[in-house]
Amino acid sequence: MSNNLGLTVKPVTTTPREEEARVAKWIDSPEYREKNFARQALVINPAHTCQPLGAELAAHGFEGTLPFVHGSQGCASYYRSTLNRHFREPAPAVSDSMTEDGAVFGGQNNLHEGLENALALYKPKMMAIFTSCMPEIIGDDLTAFLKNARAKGHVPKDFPLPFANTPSFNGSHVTGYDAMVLAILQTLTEGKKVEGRCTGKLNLLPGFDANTGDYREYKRILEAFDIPYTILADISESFDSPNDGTYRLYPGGTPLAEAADSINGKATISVGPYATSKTFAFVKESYAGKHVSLPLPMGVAKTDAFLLKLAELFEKPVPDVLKAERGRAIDAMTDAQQYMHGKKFAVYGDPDQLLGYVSFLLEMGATPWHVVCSKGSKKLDKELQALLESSPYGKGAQVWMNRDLWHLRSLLMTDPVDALIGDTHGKFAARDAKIPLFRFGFPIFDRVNKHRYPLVGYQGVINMVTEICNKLIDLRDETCEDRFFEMMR
Amino acid sequence: MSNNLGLTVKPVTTTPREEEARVAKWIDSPEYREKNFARQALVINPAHTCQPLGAELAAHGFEGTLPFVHGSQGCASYYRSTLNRHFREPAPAVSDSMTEDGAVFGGQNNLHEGLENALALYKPKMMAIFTSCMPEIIGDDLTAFLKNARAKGHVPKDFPLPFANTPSFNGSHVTGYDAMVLAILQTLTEGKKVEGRCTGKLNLLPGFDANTGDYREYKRILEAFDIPYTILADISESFDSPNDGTYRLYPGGTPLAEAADSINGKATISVGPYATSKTFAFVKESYAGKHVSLPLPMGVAKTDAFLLKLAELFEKPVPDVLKAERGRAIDAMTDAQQYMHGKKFAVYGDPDQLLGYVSFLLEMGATPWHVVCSKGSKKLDKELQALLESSPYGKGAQVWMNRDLWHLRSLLMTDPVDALIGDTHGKFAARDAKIPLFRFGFPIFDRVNKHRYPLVGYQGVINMVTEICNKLIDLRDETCEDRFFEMMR
Amino acid sequence: MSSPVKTVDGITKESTQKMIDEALEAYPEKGKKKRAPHLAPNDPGSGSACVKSNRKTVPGVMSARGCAYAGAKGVVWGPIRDMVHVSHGPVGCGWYSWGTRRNLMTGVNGVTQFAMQFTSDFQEKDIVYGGDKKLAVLLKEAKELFPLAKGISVLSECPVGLIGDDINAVAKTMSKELDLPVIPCNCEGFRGVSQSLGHHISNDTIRDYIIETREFAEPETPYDIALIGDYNIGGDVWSVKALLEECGLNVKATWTGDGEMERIAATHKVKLNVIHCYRSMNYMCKVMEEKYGIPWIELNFFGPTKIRESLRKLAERFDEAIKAKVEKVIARYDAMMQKVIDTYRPRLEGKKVMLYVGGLRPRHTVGAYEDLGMVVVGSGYEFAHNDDYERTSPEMPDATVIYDDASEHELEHFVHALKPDLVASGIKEKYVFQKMGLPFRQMHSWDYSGPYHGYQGFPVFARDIDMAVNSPTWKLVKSPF
Amino acid sequence: MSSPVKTVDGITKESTQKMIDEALEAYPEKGKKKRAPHLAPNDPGSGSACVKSNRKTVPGVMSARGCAYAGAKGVVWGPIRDMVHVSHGPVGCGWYSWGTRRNLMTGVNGVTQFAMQFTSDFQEKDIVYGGDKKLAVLLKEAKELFPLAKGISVLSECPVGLIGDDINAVAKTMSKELDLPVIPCNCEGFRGVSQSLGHHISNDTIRDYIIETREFAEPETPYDIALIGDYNIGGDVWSVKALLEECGLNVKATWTGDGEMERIAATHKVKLNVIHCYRSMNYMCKVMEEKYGIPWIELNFFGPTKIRESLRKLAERFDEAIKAKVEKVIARYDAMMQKVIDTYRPRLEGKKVMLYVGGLRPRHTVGAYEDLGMVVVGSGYEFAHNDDYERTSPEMPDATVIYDDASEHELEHFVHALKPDLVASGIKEKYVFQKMGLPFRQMHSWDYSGPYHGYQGFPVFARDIDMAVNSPTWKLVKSPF
Repeated sequence: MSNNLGLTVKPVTTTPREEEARVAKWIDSPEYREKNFARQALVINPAHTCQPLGAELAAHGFEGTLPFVHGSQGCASYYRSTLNRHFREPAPAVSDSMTEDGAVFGGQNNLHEGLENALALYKPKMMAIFTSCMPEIIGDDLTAFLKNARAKGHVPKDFPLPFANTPSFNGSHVTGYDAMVLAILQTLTEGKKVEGRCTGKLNLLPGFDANTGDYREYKRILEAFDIPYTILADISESFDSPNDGTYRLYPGGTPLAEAADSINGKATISVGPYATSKTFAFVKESYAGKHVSLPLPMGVAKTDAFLLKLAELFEKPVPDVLKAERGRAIDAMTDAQQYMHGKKFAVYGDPDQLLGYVSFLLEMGATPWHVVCSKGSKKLDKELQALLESSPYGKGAQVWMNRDLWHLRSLLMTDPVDALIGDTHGKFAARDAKIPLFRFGFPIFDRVNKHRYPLVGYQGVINMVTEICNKLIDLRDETCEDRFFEMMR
Repeated sequence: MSNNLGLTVKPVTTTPREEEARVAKWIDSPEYREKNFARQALVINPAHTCQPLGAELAAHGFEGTLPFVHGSQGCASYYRSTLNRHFREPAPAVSDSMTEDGAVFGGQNNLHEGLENALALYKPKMMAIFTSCMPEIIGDDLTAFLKNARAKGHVPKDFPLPFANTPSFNGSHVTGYDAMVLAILQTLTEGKKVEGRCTGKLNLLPGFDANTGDYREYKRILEAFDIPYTILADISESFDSPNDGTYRLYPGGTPLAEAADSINGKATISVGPYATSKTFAFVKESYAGKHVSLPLPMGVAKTDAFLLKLAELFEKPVPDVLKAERGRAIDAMTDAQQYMHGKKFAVYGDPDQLLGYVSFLLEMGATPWHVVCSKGSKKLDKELQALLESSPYGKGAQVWMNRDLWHLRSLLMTDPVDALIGDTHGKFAARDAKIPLFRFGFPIFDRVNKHRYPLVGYQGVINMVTEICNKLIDLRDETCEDRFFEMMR
Repeated sequence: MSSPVKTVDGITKESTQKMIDEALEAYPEKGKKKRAPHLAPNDPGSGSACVKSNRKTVPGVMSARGCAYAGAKGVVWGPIRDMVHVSHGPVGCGWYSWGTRRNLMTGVNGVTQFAMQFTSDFQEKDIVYGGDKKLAVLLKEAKELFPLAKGISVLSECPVGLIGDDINAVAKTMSKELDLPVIPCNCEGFRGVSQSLGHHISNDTIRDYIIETREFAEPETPYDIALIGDYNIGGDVWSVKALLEECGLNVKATWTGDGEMERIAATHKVKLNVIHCYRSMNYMCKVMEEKYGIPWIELNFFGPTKIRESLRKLAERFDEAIKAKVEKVIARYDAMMQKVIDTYRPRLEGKKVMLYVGGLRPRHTVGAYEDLGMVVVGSGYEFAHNDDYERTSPEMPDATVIYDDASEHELEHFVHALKPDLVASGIKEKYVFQKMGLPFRQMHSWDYSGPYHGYQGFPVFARDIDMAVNSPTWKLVKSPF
Repeated sequence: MSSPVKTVDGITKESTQKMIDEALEAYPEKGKKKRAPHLAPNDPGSGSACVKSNRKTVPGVMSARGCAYAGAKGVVWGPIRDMVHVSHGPVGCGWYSWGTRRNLMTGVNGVTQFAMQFTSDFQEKDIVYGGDKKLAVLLKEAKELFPLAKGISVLSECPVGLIGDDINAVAKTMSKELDLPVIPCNCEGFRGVSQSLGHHISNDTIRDYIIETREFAEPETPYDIALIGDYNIGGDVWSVKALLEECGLNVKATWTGDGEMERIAATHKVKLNVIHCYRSMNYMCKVMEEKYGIPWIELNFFGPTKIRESLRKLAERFDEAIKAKVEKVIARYDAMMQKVIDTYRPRLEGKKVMLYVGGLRPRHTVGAYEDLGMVVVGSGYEFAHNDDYERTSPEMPDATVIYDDASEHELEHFVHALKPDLVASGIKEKYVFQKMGLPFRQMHSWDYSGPYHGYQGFPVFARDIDMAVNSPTWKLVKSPF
């Protein structure tokens, strides 16, 4: 008998149990870890995805904006499903469904037809265009295509069509987010700068953040300060809209006029320096007012810094209500510190979030023992190292830059910790290591409402303390011998 | 050899393993359940405690108020410790340390000396006096004692000294709460009613509620409506005060002047009908304005009713922000209903809370299979029955009135459910039944921050959905075979 | 399965056409023209498909469709549990399809089962210089780190085909070097019009690289069959396999749910192929019929009515012993299923359902809803072909709307017009309709439940449908203020 | 244990007396007069107690004290694991003392171990008509529902003594009827001035009803001892028992941590009583000494220094074999303990502690803190007697403040003046001091940790003290705005 591979036909084999057991043990070993860390080409279970997903998230953050994927329709389906699953909310977006002929003739026809149809069917106020791989490889010239689209009347002349080049073979969802926000702000603010005008507002760049509660927390803080603000981009309503029996395509989002006027703001703060680096560079060079880049306000110190900066920029005292909230967060921390003190954590996630987790853990006297970023930079590495070195509880902790969750698994099996912090994708490693996974970050596919509870600000501190400590106590209650099962904890 | 019992001296015995195993099996049996339910005199693991604890909680809810136990000091220590453990907060209170001679001569001397010392040391604006067993049995006449105290100058003539008779052999912490609130309001409002005056405010009687988040939620709702209010009694700050390095004896509490003026309110709503029945009767007969008794706003329907009543009483539309919150709660429920639908719960707690749990569970399509109240009434029984009958998901559910947690254990072992809702004291029964315990109610001794997350209002709905569903998913993830361990849930 | 033509009160060809026309009004002329042939009232009498299908998606319409890669990785390859499936190209495609299809698997993760995300994570430089060398290195690494993997599939993403890499050559070389089947699958996402071409390409790849490379170790019997086109969503394969074995048959291979590469490779030795998802696997059934003379039979395992019909149809292919067993099985389970129906049918009688899914579901599940007393008032596919619609027509009531590659705009319009009690579609539609206060079930993934196939599946299906339709949460959607 | 007199920089008798006087200023004249004798600078040279104690609490001062019932139920009886302990009277007392003391127990809950809340739940009518009949009924019910219970204690709450019930008579009758020891304990909360009388009453009850009703089943040895006054908080008994057994001794009974009624009943047969908590159990040690000639020895199992001293003191009572074992044990553990000290002492050196607890802790734990390099700058008891303060004086540094039955006002004042780095007291004090940003450990209950006794305990203690003192959360208390 023959076959195309030219292989001899052999009988079906069965892996012996002992062999399975041997390899199962081996993959947990230090020896395997070494082999695993020697990988050069194969990536296994990366904790990041590609640029367009981030671009779509950003696009949803603007009023009446339809995300528009220039590329294959399958790409769009993937991004949408991911957002659906994480938020348990609709994620309306279109693509221009490029196929093989696009590869040959370019995607202009698809783009033009797509724009016209989308405009007619979904009546957006803006379409935010971003690319997936195909048009990037064949070299579609979006500037020209869009000029032609307006010229040919597919879209009205003044209809905003920001576009971002977001090939998947560059960066990650975080840089794609940055690119799209940048493109939108460039488009909307063009020609809007008015000498001498000041909106009096704060522009806040949250960066890639898929927790709608965080956005609401920023708003609550700014409202407590009585600081007028524009969040760029505001997904809080887009992905946490009420269910009142009516489906709305475009709930919430930053009003376009406000976004346009943001260039005349009093100040702009980025709280996602890694997720808005290009946007912030543009802001620095183009925007009126002050420009400040701060770390994500996660944990007490970083939240303090955020509030102090707000107070300084707007010459207002920190409001009493926030002082009281700080005190309540501290109260929660001091009351609960013993449940986390000395515990070792492994953490992974996007750069800005990672710095936040590490900062919070150190404040609680816990050690972020393995810090893994699957798409980072030397700068991030240094900043994480410095943060760890700033606390005695960072002693012995290691940063693993550009490592994936299969590396993480080896770390967990050979150098165990008490718990893991990260997104849903870490659940297999956590199970193998028999430790809990605290689902912070993106995406979360397997729990409900996680995106409704902020992790930033003092309320975020309380939420993290609550979730982590109560789960650790749950585990103690569930796993202890009868004689150690107690009423009080 | 002899001994006082006149028993023969026998060798020390050891219970054989098999005997232990046999009895362990037997206590889980239907046969045992029958014996257990035949109990007439012995109470085992009751889910309620005595009146004075409720009285102390109420007292803490007023500005500058020192709870004062007329009775044995040990009583005061017990109440305080319980509140400390539940809230992880201070609970400053004194007693007049009655001892044996008090039993002979009455407690007047202790009371007078105690009032004088407490006034000097702790400088309260009011002392709220309540009794434990001893003075009630010996028949101390508090009216006379307090008159004498003022006459002798132990306390200033106009210093408010409300008192409540709260013997432990009557009612429960819930009725003790009622008695103390009543006494305080009677004292403070005496002579304050002004014909024709209307404060324009709502008086809210929350009833015995040891969740500070609930109070904050009421406030948030009322502020959203722009309805001025007085909460009687407001423990939210007393038991959730900031930690800023300064200890304050009396943080928060309802201002005394406001409480006094509450008699001239525009309307009074009780949302704890079982926990404020005497107070509400007093309000009905003495207070200006409208008087409304509503169920605790737990679950959507009961929250709707609360908001509708507010809208009606104050002739204001339900604010958009609360409409949106309602929609978000509904969204959380529809998204997560499949994790709770058809699940059986056992629930126990105080009357007002029980009605709330049952209502919420039915709204989610879950069945409150065993509903246990260890201190209830026929009225409560009927109301629970009617609630269960109002939904197809109440079919088969049973109400167990005046049963304790040892009865509950028999129910769980012979007629199993998926989960238990109640306070910390149910944890042993839950462990034996191998089901999770959702810690709602009072007291919670073994988890952190539970009192910071409201269970009332739409936010309460989201909190309950989140906690219950995510724990049920946790359990699925933790207990399933590898082949059913999945990325998505 | 020739049932009489069903009808639905109030639905006529005219009413349906009117609804379609109204939906089309919003389109620009060109779009309208393209979309119109894909929407039609059902015409069971005609004996043919009433809509056009398998055409390019109209740009900009918010389609639910995926791509060839999705059809290859997500559908066909992903469920083969003992192979390492490399998403070859940039990081995203593999990441999105990681753990998101619920094709359950036995085995030990990372040891004998590889439900992970393997990718070559192309960077700019790989685009510029090509990825073939990187591929060779990563194949070596995979073999070293996962020594019990029975093979490696290399699933091309868009860039691979566009930059001129030759994965087939690399696979050939590395197969030999590693002494391990390395299967190249040219399933770039830009190929074809939907995930459907990915199925076809994958079938062809199995034909070219896998089938006939193994033989079963155990002796042949007349009852050897393979279960084709069942992906073990929520455990479907386990339910159906147990059922077929109870009927006396030996299920030698499952394609590809909880699949084993070597058993798939030996499937040319079975006596009958039983196919569930015709769309994604008919190609290989036809290949095996032509090349090895293996007959195939298309069955439906949703709901007792269809299962009964299917088992009898299956029994016809075997001897009296099997027929007797099948009747015994039917008798045993019919009684159990009747209890399920007695429980749920009174709660679901007359409720209307709209379906929009893929594969076999838009037609195969109709009977199961009908077992529960429900009426299917609209159905359609993301990526069907003409033969799918031909098979759908007789299952659906007369004049009900059929939609191919529906856009969200169209679905919304039909739902507003038909007011179904349940919409059964995918994750991208779920929250759209739930926001309208409409009960919804994800019917690609069984909404995190399952199995729905076989007798084990029907009680789960019935419970889930009841739970969705009758959840008291829906009554709360309308606010009293 | 006669160590040289210790001193603390900056603390003199004058400075301490000044601090005390300032604290007293807030009192009315009568209160001040009553409180003054309970507060004093330590005077180790005097050889006697420097404060008055065991007096009635001053009304209205916010004392931390409990009552006789608390001392009986919570301390002495509660830990006896195989008895049903009935809180006889209204519902509250038993409820408050249910699961709130951390006296851990082996056995199966509800089967051979009864850490539950049993109460007669007095109602108005029981007050009016008396509770004796109800008691008889509930005793029968308890026996029926808990057949493996070795006995039942009846612990009177306030009303019982006031309404003239005769629980002793009921117990006597029912003991016979049920053929089960029913032990009446007249520990009404109004008796005495603190929990201390509850201990005494309970000791007397053990003397009157329990001791000498059993004998050990196994043969006597010269190494038979009992561990007295250890309540197994967080597992203390398990730690010390293992240690004593490692030294070659047989721990025949533990009073009452993880205690068994029959072993307690047979304790009159041991050769030596080793007592840890002198306050709560010295009565029975004296009774056993007088009645059965059993010597007793008071030991301290906190921290390596005191453990070493204690073990050697203990070895003196036995033969060379035990002495040799004890030295081996000390040598083995000293090395381990040194590692603990090396880890934590650098982080804790010179840190100041204030203690306010009960039982033995205000003196016994001093050495353990000193092992960690810490200085105890104040100590006091809730319910001590003169003999406790006599024993405390030499342990505490000269001139440090000693307070008896301190009020919250006084503690706050001392803390403001002394600025300790750690306050070690009870739950009622915990959050008061934490609100001041002060590290705190609950030292009645080991703050949900433990054990702290023995060599197993010291590493836990050291870790916990470090965790409390050095938690980075304290640095966050001061707001930058």
